[in-house]
Amino acid sequence: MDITWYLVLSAFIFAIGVAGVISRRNPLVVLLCLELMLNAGNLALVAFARMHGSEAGQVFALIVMVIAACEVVIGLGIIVAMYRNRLPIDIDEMSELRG
Amino acid sequence: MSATTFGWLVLAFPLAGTVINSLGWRVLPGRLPGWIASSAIFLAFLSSIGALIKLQDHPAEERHLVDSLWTYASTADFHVDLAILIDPLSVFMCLVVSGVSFLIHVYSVAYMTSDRGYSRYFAYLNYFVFSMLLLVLAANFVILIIGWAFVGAASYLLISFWYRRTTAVEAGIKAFVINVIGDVGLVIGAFLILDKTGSLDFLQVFSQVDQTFTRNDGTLVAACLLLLVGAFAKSAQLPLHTWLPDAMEGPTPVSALIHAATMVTAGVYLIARMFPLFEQAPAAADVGAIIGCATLLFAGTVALVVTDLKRVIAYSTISQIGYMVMGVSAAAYSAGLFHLMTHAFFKALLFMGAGSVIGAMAGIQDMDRMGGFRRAMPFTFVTFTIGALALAGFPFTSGWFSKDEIIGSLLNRGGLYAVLGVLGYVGAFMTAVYAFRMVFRVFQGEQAPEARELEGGHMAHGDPVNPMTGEPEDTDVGFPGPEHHIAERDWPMKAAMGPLALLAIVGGYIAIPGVDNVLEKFLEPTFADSRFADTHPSTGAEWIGLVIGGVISITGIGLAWWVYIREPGTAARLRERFPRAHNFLSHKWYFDELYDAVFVRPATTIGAFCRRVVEADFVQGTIVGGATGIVRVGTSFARSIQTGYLRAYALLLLLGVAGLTLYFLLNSS
Amino acid sequence: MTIHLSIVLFLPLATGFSGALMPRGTGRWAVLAGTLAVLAYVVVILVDFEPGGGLQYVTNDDWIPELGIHYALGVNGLSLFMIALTAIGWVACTFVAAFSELERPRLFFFHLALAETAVLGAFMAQDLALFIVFFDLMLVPFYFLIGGWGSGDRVRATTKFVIYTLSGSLLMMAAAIALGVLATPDGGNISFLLSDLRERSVPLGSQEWIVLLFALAFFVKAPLFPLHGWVPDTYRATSIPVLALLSGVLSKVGVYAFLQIVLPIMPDGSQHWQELFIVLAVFSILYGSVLAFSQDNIRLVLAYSSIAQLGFIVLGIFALEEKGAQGALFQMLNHGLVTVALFLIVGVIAARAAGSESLAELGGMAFRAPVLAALFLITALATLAMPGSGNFIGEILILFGTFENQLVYGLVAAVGVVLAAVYMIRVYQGTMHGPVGPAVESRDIDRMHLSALAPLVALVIALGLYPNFVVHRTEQATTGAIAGARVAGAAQKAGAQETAAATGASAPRIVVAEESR
Amino acid sequence: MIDLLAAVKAPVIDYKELSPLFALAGGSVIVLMVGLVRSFFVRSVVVPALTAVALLTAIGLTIWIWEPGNQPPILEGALGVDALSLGISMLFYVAGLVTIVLSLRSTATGEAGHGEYYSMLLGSIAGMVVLAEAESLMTLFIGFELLSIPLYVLCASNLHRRTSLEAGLKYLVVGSVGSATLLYGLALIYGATGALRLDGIAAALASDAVNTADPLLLTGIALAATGLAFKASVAPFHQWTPDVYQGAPTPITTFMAVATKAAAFAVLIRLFDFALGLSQLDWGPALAVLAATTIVIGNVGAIAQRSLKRMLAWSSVAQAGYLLAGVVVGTQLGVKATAFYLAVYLVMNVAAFAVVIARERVTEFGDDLRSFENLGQAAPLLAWPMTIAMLSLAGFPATGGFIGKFYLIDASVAGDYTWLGIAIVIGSVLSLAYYLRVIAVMWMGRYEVELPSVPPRRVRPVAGWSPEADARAQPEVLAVALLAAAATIFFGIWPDPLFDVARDVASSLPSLH
Repeated sequence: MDITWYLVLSAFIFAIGVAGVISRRNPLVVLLCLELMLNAGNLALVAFARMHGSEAGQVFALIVMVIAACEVVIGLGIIVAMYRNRLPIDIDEMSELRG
Repeated sequence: MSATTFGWLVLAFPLAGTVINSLGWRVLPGRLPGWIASSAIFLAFLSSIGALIKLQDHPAEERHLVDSLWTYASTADFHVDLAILIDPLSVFMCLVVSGVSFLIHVYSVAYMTSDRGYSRYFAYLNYFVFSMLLLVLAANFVILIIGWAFVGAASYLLISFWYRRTTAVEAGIKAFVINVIGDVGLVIGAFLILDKTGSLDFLQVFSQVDQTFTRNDGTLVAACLLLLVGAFAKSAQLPLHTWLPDAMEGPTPVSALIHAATMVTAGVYLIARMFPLFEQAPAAADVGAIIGCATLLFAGTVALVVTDLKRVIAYSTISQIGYMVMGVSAAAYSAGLFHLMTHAFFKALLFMGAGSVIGAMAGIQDMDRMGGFRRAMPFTFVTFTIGALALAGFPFTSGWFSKDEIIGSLLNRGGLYAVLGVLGYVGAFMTAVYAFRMVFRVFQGEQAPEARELEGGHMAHGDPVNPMTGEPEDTDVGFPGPEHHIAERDWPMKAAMGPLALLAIVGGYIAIPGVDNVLEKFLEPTFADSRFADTHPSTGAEWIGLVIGGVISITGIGLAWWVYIREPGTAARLRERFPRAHNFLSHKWYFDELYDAVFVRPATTIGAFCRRVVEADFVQGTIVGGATGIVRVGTSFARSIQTGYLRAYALLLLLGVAGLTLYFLLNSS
Repeated sequence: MTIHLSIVLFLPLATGFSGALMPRGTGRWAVLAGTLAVLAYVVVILVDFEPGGGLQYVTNDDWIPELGIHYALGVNGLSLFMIALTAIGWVACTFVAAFSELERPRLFFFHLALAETAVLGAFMAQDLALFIVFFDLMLVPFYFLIGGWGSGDRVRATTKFVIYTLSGSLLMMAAAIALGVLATPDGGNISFLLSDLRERSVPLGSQEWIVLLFALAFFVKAPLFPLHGWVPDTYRATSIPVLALLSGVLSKVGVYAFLQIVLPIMPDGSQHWQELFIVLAVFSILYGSVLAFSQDNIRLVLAYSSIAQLGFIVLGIFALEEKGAQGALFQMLNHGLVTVALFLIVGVIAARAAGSESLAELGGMAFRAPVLAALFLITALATLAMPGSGNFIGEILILFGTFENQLVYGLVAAVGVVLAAVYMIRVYQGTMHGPVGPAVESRDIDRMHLSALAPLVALVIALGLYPNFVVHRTEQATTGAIAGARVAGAAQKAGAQETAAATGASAPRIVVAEESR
Repeated sequence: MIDLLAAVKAPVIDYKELSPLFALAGGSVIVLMVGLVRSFFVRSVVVPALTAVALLTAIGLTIWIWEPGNQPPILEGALGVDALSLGISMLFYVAGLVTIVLSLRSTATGEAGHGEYYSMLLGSIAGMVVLAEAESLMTLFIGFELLSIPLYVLCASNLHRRTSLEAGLKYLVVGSVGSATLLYGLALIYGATGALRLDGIAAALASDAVNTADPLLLTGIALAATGLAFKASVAPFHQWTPDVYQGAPTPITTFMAVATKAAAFAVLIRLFDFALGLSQLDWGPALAVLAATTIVIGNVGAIAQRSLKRMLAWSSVAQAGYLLAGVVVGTQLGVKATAFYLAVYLVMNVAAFAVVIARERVTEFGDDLRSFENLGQAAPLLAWPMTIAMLSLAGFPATGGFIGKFYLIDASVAGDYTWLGIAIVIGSVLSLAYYLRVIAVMWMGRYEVELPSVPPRRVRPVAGWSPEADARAQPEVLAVALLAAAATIFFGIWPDPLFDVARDVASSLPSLH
């Protein structure tokens, strides 16, 4: 069967994630958008696995989910630490390092 | 000992004198340095006599002895030995140089007594004599150029001997630079000769000239002209004469020795030495003759108006050398050299006289302030007058014979040379006039205050100033005489001037037409294969020439007498009458101004331009500044995109992705 | 006896290290002793060296086989006197420095020693990469010496100096690597050994830009117009003993490399740029001279004068004619000696004028300092190539060599000789003659400087008396060095289409010249 | 039951080849556990010691299983344990050891908890090893994340320093974007070639089944390249580098600077020169342009920095550009040059960072240039390593940096990328401006650095050290600095040992010419 539409969809999801990362200032939302981007990759993987009829891609997708979870955890941890330090929960505020 | 050994000795003694005096400047007491130097030169003189005797032992055709110490430099076709050439010409020059130098050394022993740089002075003087002898003894072009440059350096050192006088310093650098110009001319000329003949040794080159070059061959003419550049720079011929009058900044004995008797005649020697080349390139020779003639007229006119005593003599030197150059260029070699010798005698004598007058005037050289020194210093008066007579070519003085021999042989060759000869007579007339202008204005006429007081004996002196600029003298370094004194009372002065006065008269009797011609016979081997070896004016013709010359000089002297003694106001009236002409002459035909405008100013302007514009704006501004500027821009760009905003980073990252992807897709399809 | 160049090469470094570890006061003497030992060893080499013996005392081991870099040292006619110059210059300057007050002396003398090793290495290296190693290594100690012990705006000056020089020499490194790669025959191993590179030939097209990059590096170092932007600042900021070495010895490394490396390996490329380089050289002569006599600071006068002098040397090299190359090499030695002497003298003068080096404030020193004046006079006259000095022989050979094929440029260059007279005499008079300058409290040269300068001046005089000592020992090397380029030139005259053939022909020719030594 | 088990076809597991990984993984677990012990001694001494033991074990095992030449992948083609991966893993281990030593007195360890800190370190190293050994896209991604995630934490481990947290967050977000991109790229490649194993991809490209101009493949390559380039901080994906390097605790910065880059280049080599080697003509020029851009951007960026850490960060960007040149040419020589330079790069950077740590712990200026003024007199033993490091980074002879650059230029010229060689040269010239400045500040007395002066930021000495205390109070840092500097000089004069390793490394990719 043709997988083009799956790819288009995954591309869309990826793009949405990108747009979110670029446009949103709330770290939590940014983390969500990162999830979107990763899962776009997952979708593509699964689709291709289906196309090639090999399960390797699906295994890959499973692993990626785990990894994505880890990333989010770390992100949340850092955000908590920021909160503890009375730092504003705003990505644009975190721009002391520059130049 | 062989002749060449004597030749080396001739060089060795003055060099030794130099070394002793320069190393012993702290220890040698009183006049000792002077006597060391003088004896060194005297020994050199004896050695030259030795060389002369030994040389005469050889058969005439073998009187070209070359001896080499070691290979100086040798690579490819460039091979030079440290070698000297002993032949009649070089021996003759050695005799004249060392002889006159000796007398002048003796004179200096007294003249420079008051100077603080006593032993430095004699070190320089010996060094000069050494260099001059090296020049005349050189057996190849490179050694010649070395000697050539050495005398230039020596004259530089002696001109700016009183080195705290700004005038002396300026004169020094002027002389040095013009001499270097001459050196460069020689070097290039030497190259052309080496390139064609493949050798730098005189004898080899001369032997090949006729095979290598056709008559008036372009390269050869060019080479000869370049040699002339060197000769003219040294001998202060047009247009490279401007340094000589300024060179009078040096102590008077120096003017006597270097800038009258010896160094300035090096050009004459060079032309004589290179005669085979010039005879193969007559075009160049004619240029030489014409410029010589032009110079003698030009210098004569200037000498008529200049009021600085030493400068008058300087211009007369320029003019007399004009005669010699004219003579040797016209193949009258022995005549030219004869005049070189006699001129050395009477010109040295004149300078010595001038020196003692200047001593009396405590450094003042302006004739307008002199007068009536006849009774104050009779000896100087007598000897100076003798010198003037010889210079004027008064009958039966040395100058009479030598000058008219040149003119005679010029007339004899006819054509262009005849014209030059006639002009020579014009020059002779002017010579007579300015010679006695000096005598009358310095020794006759109403007495200058100095003269009057000095007759009474001693006269004290105020604080000394430089007569040229009026700036106070630096008594540390010394300057011509801290106070007025009658120099001639110091015996070495008499001892030097006496013999020269004698020579100025009898020096001419070695070549009296029809009677004898010792000099020409002696020089004969050198100029044996000259084309004009046997073209001589008949004795009769020569005597006619001598008579004409005598008449001219007497009328000239008479004119001078009329202008300065009989009708004292005449000179002033003439000045009022022709102010332009007078200005033109008294500004020495504006040569200095011309060179200043043509060379000096532009050079300095270019220098300033390069410093301000090229260095600052191009090298530093454009190259350095441009590079750093570009980097600065890059830096500020890199920092400006480094905003610290996370989202901006993500954006750029994704833009990068897009760009990369785009490239791949476009590139592949 | 067998002579090991490695000993000469690393002796200074060793003494430098030991000196750095010694107690404070004594380090300098160790280094000074080291330089003296080197000088002694070099004298032995000079005596033992066989004229026309080609490359001698060869050491050749693999250093980095992976990159084809060898630790190859050797002395031939070209490097012999450059090494001598280095040894002499370092002895003189170390001596002067050792007697002067310095802060952090051990560090200073360590760098000085390191620098000597680097320079010696550059002159001895018989492997292109090794040469580059030493060529760049030189910069490190000099960066510290200028920046650490200089005066005024020293840090900017030294940074500028290093960046200028390194941007040249790094480009040269790229070019050298390209040369090595291109010269490597298929299946052959890359090698930077000069002898290998001479045998292997490189296509003309590549030769051209490679030569250009090499020239860039060497012209910056020399320096030649317009690559001399670093000169004024650096000369102003550097302390005298260091400056003497910088100007006297370092400036020769580049031009030396033309003869030792560029011309033999890339004859056609060099021939291709001959015209351009000659023009640059001539322009530098005039430009340097003109600026030299429009400067007020003595150092800068000498700085620009050495631009002019180096112009002469480059001119001689690229006349591509025996006399010219011979003269250039000889002139390197002469100019090195007189420059070292001159800068030491400048130091003495400044010490007698409250540190002032401006001609306006100086003058009239000669009376109270006659010995100083005499030394200065002799060196100054030698510098302006006064006949009777070695410089004259060098310059006359250069000019003669240039006249042979490039008469016009030669004549223009001859103007430079006159200008040299102007600016040198100007400096001499400005300091020694004329009315006493405001800043001057003149006393004569002290014993220490005298004992440093007298030998140098004596050497200058000696070279004037017997230049053939040098010429004889170097003749064959220089002839061999330019042989290839001359053949190339002839071939080019014969016709462009044969040039390729000539490349083939020229390479063996040089090899012959090499072996025949 | 039995036959059921027998029915399960488990892959062959080559424990020998995996042993270093086990050492690391095990080590990290043990360290984590021991870190729970309350005693300060145990936490601050035993834990680091155990970490070091784990790393040393890994080193030993690596040497044990060292085998040059082409090795067949293990675990069904998941990991390729060959000289390339092993050789570069060595760099990770060394970097790890160095980081341990440098961290001993760091406040970060305490704040993050010793056990966590060090086990994260080991975990990250394990990730690097996996990444270097990755023979399949899947392991590649796992390694990539296993390397990154602990680093995110470690960057933020100075929990009370705002900048540290900022660094962590930035690294995390931008990093995740990068890994997402990488993942998408890998997916596309997988889709285009139908293989996850690199050798499979290579085979597919070799066969006519896949045409190399397939947009799917090319987009995939582009995205994957981005992801890896990001980790190697290649422009224009470099922007996180300065901020993160400056914000993170300096020992971690050191670790990232040397180890992460090595890992990234290991995988770049494997992916591009091995898997995609055939389409080198397609991606070669693009990467070359990236390399050139990186060289320029990195150097000009570094010129205007006062903060040493930031300056070194920018310079590491530039160095990434140099290294990339070795990958671009896609030849044995290139691989060798890259591997060699990675090793040299490690020692010279370690030397520099060690000195920075020693200074920032005792001065109130932190890592600002000002805290290095007159270090030459104050503490020559610190000044010399810094000087040597700077000279080596600038590529002066008699240092490893010179040989490394020589090698890289050699490679690029030999690979017909002469202009890239020239770019390296120009980059080095630019770099002089800031490397020499550091030396000048240390040795040449007070002088005004013409730089945009930042508002004078008084920072608390990082380790809470008293300003009186000086380098001698932290001998281990000094020792690291001196050792690294010595190594820099040593490799500059006697590089042959490294060359042998580099040769082995390259030998594991025989497909290259």
